[in-house]
Order: sequence, then structure tokens, then C-alpha cells
Amino acid sequence: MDFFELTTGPLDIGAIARRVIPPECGATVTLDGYVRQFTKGRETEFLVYEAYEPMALKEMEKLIRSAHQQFEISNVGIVHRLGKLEIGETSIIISVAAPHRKAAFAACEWLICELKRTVPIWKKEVYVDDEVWVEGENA
Amino acid sequence: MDFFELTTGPLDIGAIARRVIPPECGATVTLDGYVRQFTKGRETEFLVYEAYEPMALKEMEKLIRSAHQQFEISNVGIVHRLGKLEIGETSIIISVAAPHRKAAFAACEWLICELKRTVPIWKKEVYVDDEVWVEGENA
Amino acid sequence: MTVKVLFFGMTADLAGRRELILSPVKNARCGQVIAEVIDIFPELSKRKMLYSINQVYAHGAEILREGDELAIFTVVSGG
Amino acid sequence: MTVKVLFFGMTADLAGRRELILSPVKNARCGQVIAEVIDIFPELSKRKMLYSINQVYAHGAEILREGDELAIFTVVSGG
Repeated sequence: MDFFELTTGPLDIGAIARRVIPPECGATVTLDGYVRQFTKGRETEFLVYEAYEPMALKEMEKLIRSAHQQFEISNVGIVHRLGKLEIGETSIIISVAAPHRKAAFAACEWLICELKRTVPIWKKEVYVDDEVWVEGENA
Repeated sequence: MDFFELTTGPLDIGAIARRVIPPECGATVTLDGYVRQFTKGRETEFLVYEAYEPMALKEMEKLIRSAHQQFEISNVGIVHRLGKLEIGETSIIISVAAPHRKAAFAACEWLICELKRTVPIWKKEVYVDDEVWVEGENA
Repeated sequence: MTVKVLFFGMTADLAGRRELILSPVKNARCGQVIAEVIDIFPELSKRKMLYSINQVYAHGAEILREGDELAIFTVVSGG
Repeated sequence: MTVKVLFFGMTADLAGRRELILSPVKNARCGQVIAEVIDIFPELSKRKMLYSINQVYAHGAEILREGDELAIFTVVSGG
């Protein structure tokens, strides 16, 4: 079963990777994004993620549908965390199960790339003396 | 820190993915291979993995060294489970952390492909009425 | 007619609010309403903006209907 | 001289053992010793074999030394 969720709680990569496994599949590829301590040499104190939640969920659903059309994959799980995140905490997990690992790698990489481009979520980097809403690179 | 291990205990993908994360990195890509219930339509009861342990560890170390030369990655963790594995249990986890996710995807995919080709580990598929040592496809 | 305008992240900071109810002329296009919003909050003009109507990305030529939800935000940065 | 021959997985099943001590002639090549092992366990000849000397893949032309560890196994299938 596919799933896509937004949550303010901590993300458990193992639990999420396990949820996408169907009995006939052989490999899961999981992307685990987390809060960096340094961005362009500047030390981040913590991060805040905000989403336009109903639209974000719709866009995530579209991405998963499109991934199934493009790649031979069984299941996809995407969970994005929102709210305040400390350094080292996981902000996103994308887990893709497929009969052949090549498709799992390709789909997982495509999904993270598209998610960063289209899903309405914004990241605020908070420094000791400043804070910045990050603007994405793609439109 | 890189690590490469053989173990007979259950593998925890979350714990392994977390061990490769350095403070300056942004993404981890993790490959999670597990015991299939069906192989070519035949139902597997369980699997047994056997290794030439000292050579397997040397080959894993070589792979990691070679991955660092080819890809811009920070840390690699490889853990392969040995002994009896039930259906759905994880047999291998390869986790790669990198400043840019593209390198993490490429290195993780290269590592699993090479591991299957070079590391002296063998899989025995046990069916209800038969058992077969699987021979790999590459020499 | 009335439309609800939503702001997120940087646009919410620049507008100083997360929501605004506007009453544009009937059959107003999305782009016209965006221009109206920018007149109210000129700071918004400094950023590259994306918008959506009823949670679907919009390009500006769409005609708005009574009760539509128009969101205005900067280039997304999740992940 | 003596060398230790190791078997794993299918080769261990075919040879009915995991280890064998051989005493090849001095300066014997890896390939000669492999041939000797296959003479003892002809079942091994039915499979594509790989071998290693002291835990490094070998091709057959290597000269064996006293105490070397020679392993004989089928194409690996881990992962």
C-alpha cells in the first residue's frame, strides 16, 4: 500500500521502510533527509517546516501516481515532518519497494527531486541571530 | 565513520542509517534487501546465508574504499546478516550519506551491485521439499 | 463575490497575516487578484511568487469563482 | 608443503566437508591444486567455480606457498 503523510512527530526510517514492503518484492530504497548543522558555512540552530497541508497531500498523491506510471515499483511511502526540527532530525523519508532494485533507486531519486520542486512545504532556517525562509531553486 | 559488519542478529535499518550521518551532510540513501516469499513463483520457507567471513569483510572494505574514490560521499555503512532468515526479514542494509543526494543514490546502487558480484556470501533457499544454494549471475 | 487568499512561510511574514478575504469583480482572473494583493502588500513584489487555486497550481489566466481559495507563496523548499 | 583448502555453501555440500589439508608439490600453481581437489571431489567440476588465496580472489596462475589458505566456492549470491 502506498502512503503519504505530514506529521509533527519524529520519523522512524525503519518503520516507514517496512510499511512499503510487499511479499513479492526484493528491495527497498529509502531516502532520509535531515537537518544539517551547517548550510553554506553558517551554523543552523534549528529548522521549522511549514506546509499548505491539504495541497501538499494532494501533490504528494500526484507524485506517487506519476511514479507508478513511470517506474515498475510496488509501493511508495512518503512522510514529511513539519514544525520545529532539531539538528540531525529527519525531515523527510521516501521509501520505495520494487521487484528490481534499479526501479526502486530511480523512482526514489525522481520522487525526492519532484517533491522538492512541487510540494508546497517551506523551510525556515533559524540561526543564533537571524532566521530565513528558504526559497527553492526550481519553479 | 564507515562500517561494515556481518551479524546473525536482526538488522535495524533506522539505527544503521543513523550511524552514517555526519553533521555536514544532507541526505542518506539506504538499500534494504529482504527475504522474498516467492522466487520465480516458488514459495520460500526461509533462507540461510553463509559467508567466508574474513574474506567477505575484506571485500566489503575494498568496496567502501572504491566507492569513496568514485563518488563524493561522506560515510558508508554495510551490514549483511548471516544464518537463518525468515520471510520478510532484512538480509542486507547499505546506507550512504553524502552532501548531495545524487552521489548518495549512485554510490548506494553501485555498492549493492558490486557486493552481489564480489563479496563471498552465499544464499540457500529452503522450500517445503527441497533446498538450493543460489549461484550468482556475475562472475 | 468573495475569495479567500492564503499566505504561507515568507509570504505570511511579508503580509503580516496568513489569510485575507477579498471581494474582486465577478469573473476576475487570478492574475488580477494577485495584483490587487500585491498593491495591499507591496513587499510581496520582491519575491518570485507561485500561486494555487483550490490547492492546484495556477498560472494567472484562470477565472476565479465565488468561494475560491487562492494561495500565494514563494518557491517551495521542502525535503 | 601443506595448504588448507576451504569449501563454502554449495562446494561444502558437494565435497561433503568444509576443509581439507593437501600437500601439493613445492611451487604448485593454484590451478594445479584446484585440479587435484576436483579429482578428489568430481562433483565440483559441474559448477562454475571461483577461488581465493589467503582471502584474495585468485585466477589460477598464482604459485602457492606453505600454509596458504585456498578457498573454492560457487559464484557468490549475497545481498
